[in-house]
Amino acid sequence: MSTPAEQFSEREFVICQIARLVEDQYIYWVGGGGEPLNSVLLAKRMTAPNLQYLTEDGVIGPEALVPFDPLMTMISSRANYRALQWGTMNYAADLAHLGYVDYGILNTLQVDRFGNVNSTVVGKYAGGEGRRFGGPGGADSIAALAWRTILITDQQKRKFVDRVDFISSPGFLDGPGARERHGLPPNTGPWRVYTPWARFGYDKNCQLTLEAIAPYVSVDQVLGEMSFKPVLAATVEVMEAPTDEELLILRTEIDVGGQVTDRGRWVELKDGKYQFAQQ
Amino acid sequence: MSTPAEQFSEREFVICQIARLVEDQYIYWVGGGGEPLNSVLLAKRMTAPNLQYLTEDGVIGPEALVPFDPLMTMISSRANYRALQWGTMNYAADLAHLGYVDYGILNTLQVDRFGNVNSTVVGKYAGGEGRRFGGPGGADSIAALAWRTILITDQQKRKFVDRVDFISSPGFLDGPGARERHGLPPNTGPWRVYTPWARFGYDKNCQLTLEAIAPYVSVDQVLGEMSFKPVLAATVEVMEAPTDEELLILRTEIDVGGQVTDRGRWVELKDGKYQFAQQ
Amino acid sequence: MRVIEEGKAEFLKVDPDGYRTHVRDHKPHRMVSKLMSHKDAVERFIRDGDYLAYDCNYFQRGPSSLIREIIRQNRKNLWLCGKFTYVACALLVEGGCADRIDIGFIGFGPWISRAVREGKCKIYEYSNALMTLRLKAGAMGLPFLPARSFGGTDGFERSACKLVEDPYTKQPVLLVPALNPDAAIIHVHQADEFGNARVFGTGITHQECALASKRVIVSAEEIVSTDEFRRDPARTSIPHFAVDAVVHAPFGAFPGTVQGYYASDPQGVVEAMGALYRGDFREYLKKHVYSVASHEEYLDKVVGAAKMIEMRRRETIREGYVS
Amino acid sequence: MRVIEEGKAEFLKVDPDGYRTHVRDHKPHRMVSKLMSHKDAVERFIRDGDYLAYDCNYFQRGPSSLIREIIRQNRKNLWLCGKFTYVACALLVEGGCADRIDIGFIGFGPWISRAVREGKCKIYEYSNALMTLRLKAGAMGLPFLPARSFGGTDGFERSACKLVEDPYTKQPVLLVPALNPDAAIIHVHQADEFGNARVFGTGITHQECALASKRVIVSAEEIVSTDEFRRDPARTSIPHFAVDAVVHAPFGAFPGTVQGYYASDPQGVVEAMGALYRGDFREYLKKHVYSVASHEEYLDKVVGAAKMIEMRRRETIREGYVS
Repeated sequence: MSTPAEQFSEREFVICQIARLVEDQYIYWVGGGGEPLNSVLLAKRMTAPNLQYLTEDGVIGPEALVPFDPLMTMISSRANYRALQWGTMNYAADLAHLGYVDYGILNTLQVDRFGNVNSTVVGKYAGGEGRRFGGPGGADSIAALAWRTILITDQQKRKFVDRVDFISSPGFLDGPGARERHGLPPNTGPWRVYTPWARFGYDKNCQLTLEAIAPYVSVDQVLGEMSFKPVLAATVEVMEAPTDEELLILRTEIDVGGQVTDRGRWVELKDGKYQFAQQ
Repeated sequence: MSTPAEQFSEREFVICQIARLVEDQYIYWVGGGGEPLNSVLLAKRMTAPNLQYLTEDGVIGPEALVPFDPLMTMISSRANYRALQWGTMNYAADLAHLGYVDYGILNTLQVDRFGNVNSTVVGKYAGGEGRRFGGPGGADSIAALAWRTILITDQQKRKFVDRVDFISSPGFLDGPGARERHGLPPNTGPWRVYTPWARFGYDKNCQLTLEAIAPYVSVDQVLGEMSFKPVLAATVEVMEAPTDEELLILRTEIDVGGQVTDRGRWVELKDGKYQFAQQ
Repeated sequence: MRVIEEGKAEFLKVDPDGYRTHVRDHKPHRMVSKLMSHKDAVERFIRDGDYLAYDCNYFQRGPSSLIREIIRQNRKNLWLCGKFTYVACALLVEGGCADRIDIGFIGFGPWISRAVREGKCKIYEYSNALMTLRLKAGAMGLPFLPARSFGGTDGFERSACKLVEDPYTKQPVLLVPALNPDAAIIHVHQADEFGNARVFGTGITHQECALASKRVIVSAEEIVSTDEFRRDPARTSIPHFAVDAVVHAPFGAFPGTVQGYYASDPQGVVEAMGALYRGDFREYLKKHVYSVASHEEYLDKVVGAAKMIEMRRRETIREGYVS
Repeated sequence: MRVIEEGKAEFLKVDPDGYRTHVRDHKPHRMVSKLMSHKDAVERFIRDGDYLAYDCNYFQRGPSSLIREIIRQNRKNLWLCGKFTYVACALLVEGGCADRIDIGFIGFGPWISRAVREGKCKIYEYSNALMTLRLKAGAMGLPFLPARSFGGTDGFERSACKLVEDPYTKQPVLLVPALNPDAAIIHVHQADEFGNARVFGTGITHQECALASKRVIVSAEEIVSTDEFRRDPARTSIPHFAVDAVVHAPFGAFPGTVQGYYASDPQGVVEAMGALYRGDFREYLKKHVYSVASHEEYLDKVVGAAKMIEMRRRETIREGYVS
């Protein structure tokens, strides 16, 4: 069952990578739905049955019944099923202030080298010239208060930029010490950034560092889809493909119907090498 | 039934006086137990069936089952029976901050001309020379946040003083404007002071004013039991004695066993005049 | 306590004393019946220019029927508390009712870029949790609360938050200004005629909204007796004295879900989200707001019995949603 | 934000960052069984010199059995959170365990005047609600909270409160420092082995105490399964990760009441209050603490089955005290 899969989508790849990081002894605050939730749900079924997560509506440690109806990722009976505790948004924020949130997992529209997240406006803010988005939502609290934040974005120049057009949720802001100067708790911040092609971390100077790539791309391909050059780790690893078991559970128990994963390009194993499938 | 009673205690007199002030459309925060609670319970049975009160433990609008076991005036099933809502102490304080508490009713150990209340130390604070008492408890919140505070004390020189030895809960502090200067909400403060012998109010200069006396004492007797001279109202009224009906309910339904009222001197009607009974 | 840095945005005046006075003079401390129709509640308690907070949203136990009634009555110049919301802000702005939003998160699309560009709508920047914290400050009768997020963001200067030096730790800490909306609309599972209300399951800020807002309309799936509340006082989410109007609104959250009572109507959700993404609400508003005179007519003519039955059938989980 | 005036009292250091680090490194985020005896719980989690908070009090759903165990184990130099309490502070001071009290309200009598005069006990002045607000600040991970009481009192200068100029209204407003006790003991109706806990009825600060304190011992009348909590998550008062030890303590509040479970023992209450008024706890401590080695032995030898049955019989009200 745990043999490497022969076919999977880029999204499935990311979810499986993150799920492999998730552990029983930590508490996660996940953005409702999408890759963040699917990652912890996959881990809960694979390796971390007692894993606890919370969402913005103050649900603590639910045993969610997936799939959900469209958008029903919070304040719904299936998402909040058999929780340990039901609270409210301020309660979730209290727990994050207190340091109970070990990891936050966030999907991002635009992210920069310091892990600053933009979900407000792409382009110029003033005069409404730019394209307006939804705002930080719960991401600001997660990015500010979780001990470690895992960010997810697409491997695209316009989404992975040197400086976001607008800091909606804080990464390292403009570098070491900046978070503390602005009242955010110390020793917090972005920890990993995942794209369908690569995994990044941060060095002690808060510089984005390419740590690993997907088996179906090269380092140059990754750098080609960034609008700045990250630090390169001494050795850039190659991440392992999803296993059949991971994909089976993901497809049959979690993302049934492919609401989350049925996007992005498909990858297939051909002549012993992973490559993008021809559409 | 509502004929004036021929015999009652000083405590019963005070409870009946305050009960007559209590109205359906107001919300009361009462110190747990004693005269404050008995006053609202009597009013609830006499004239204000829908009256709502709260106590420090965040109980809202209970239908208390009296009598209580000794000290069981809060966090007990009989005191909190059939409430509209159960909360906690911080919730009670929130409601008081918000201005929902129209009246607070407090028993006091020592009170002064500005309605400042001492429940901390009688005598000198420093070095523990004075006699130490329990502290403000919930009285500080009531005295600071209720719109109007009704104080109850004994008619004794040492309890009714010019300046309390220690301000545990704020009256008008040192006069007009002082509460606001110290961060307390405007237009709040002591409203009436009741003793077994008299009712006091405040003039616009926050000066204690003798408004009415009990039918069994004279103005001079009252002044004789104060360590300062209050302002005298243009006409000092004589308060009406408790009625048989009030006393029947008080004695049979509320203070059964006389835990609260079986103290103080007894008053009887003799030759058409109320006077202290000979013990 | 030094102010290090402060946001420059316009914000609803912080006035805890004024709110206290309102509570004393205008909140119904006495238990009086407040049952009334959607129409009467909105006519009496929602006014042009109000700062309006709605709890949850159009899809999740939100006061959707009251939002439709507000648009139907053509309120103007509302200032919205735009937290944790998908289409409600869009409906109110596109419906011509609102021109300012404090944003935590809103469902975006062409409508909002257009509204901002054309100056039809002013935006002030916060986060979901900061907006709920502002309401909590308002619900505690306090002028502000501290928080440890949002500092250093580009939203900060477009908010009314302040970064101050904490007099205890000497470290920088954020302050958010209390929010006491002029009006709030809240949808609940159960209420009595006096306004005592119960929400089952998780929530966003129903209790804070009710305690922080000057005028409060509660819409309820079920009207129950006060004895129900007295039987289980721990379940009371909102006390009657915070509430000005009680509206019986079965399926009031349509097309959304009321957890434990009925599931959402996916088709209805997709229809609203479609309008959001297209940036054209004319058809949606025509069909779901203007084509009917009342929520009752809406359920009868637009929603229909079959859909209501189906939504109830699809909500199979009851655990935790009863007293 | 100008500091107008500040209290001069010693206070437990305000350190939200330190508390966060403690939560990360020492609070059991994973669900692990924490069931243990009174003896083990106090040995492991209550230390000499701790700042100790106990919720409610010796007579009302308080952790009376844990208080007796702390005295039995002869802890020293505790700093007590003395809010809404009658005899617990007296027992701990007279038992030689505590020498500092932050006072909201304590049962007074000769003991406290003597303790202060002899320098056996230092006192700092607050009110009940200010102490619960300090715990709330600690439970929100914040350094302080504003309040609108206590200013102008003589307690103010003997507290660690500050009067500051509110940067929003420019009016004076009080700040209370957050309180994060080293240890808290809380008695509840039900808990599971992991520390998820339920309190029925009203309370003082059980949730705040649990979330604000570094080491938390929960004693419970009943140990129930985690499924019980998952069946009705709205009833969970305290989440497991805030709790370090779970002690099964039937009649743990004796001689006090646990609302809905058993009434108080008036004779036991009067016995303790008598010691308080006389100012002599030697007999009381001998009989109720030192004469036995454990709570189980206490129930068996000192309380006795007949009294336990009588206390249950006298508690006739069940409404609202079940899930």
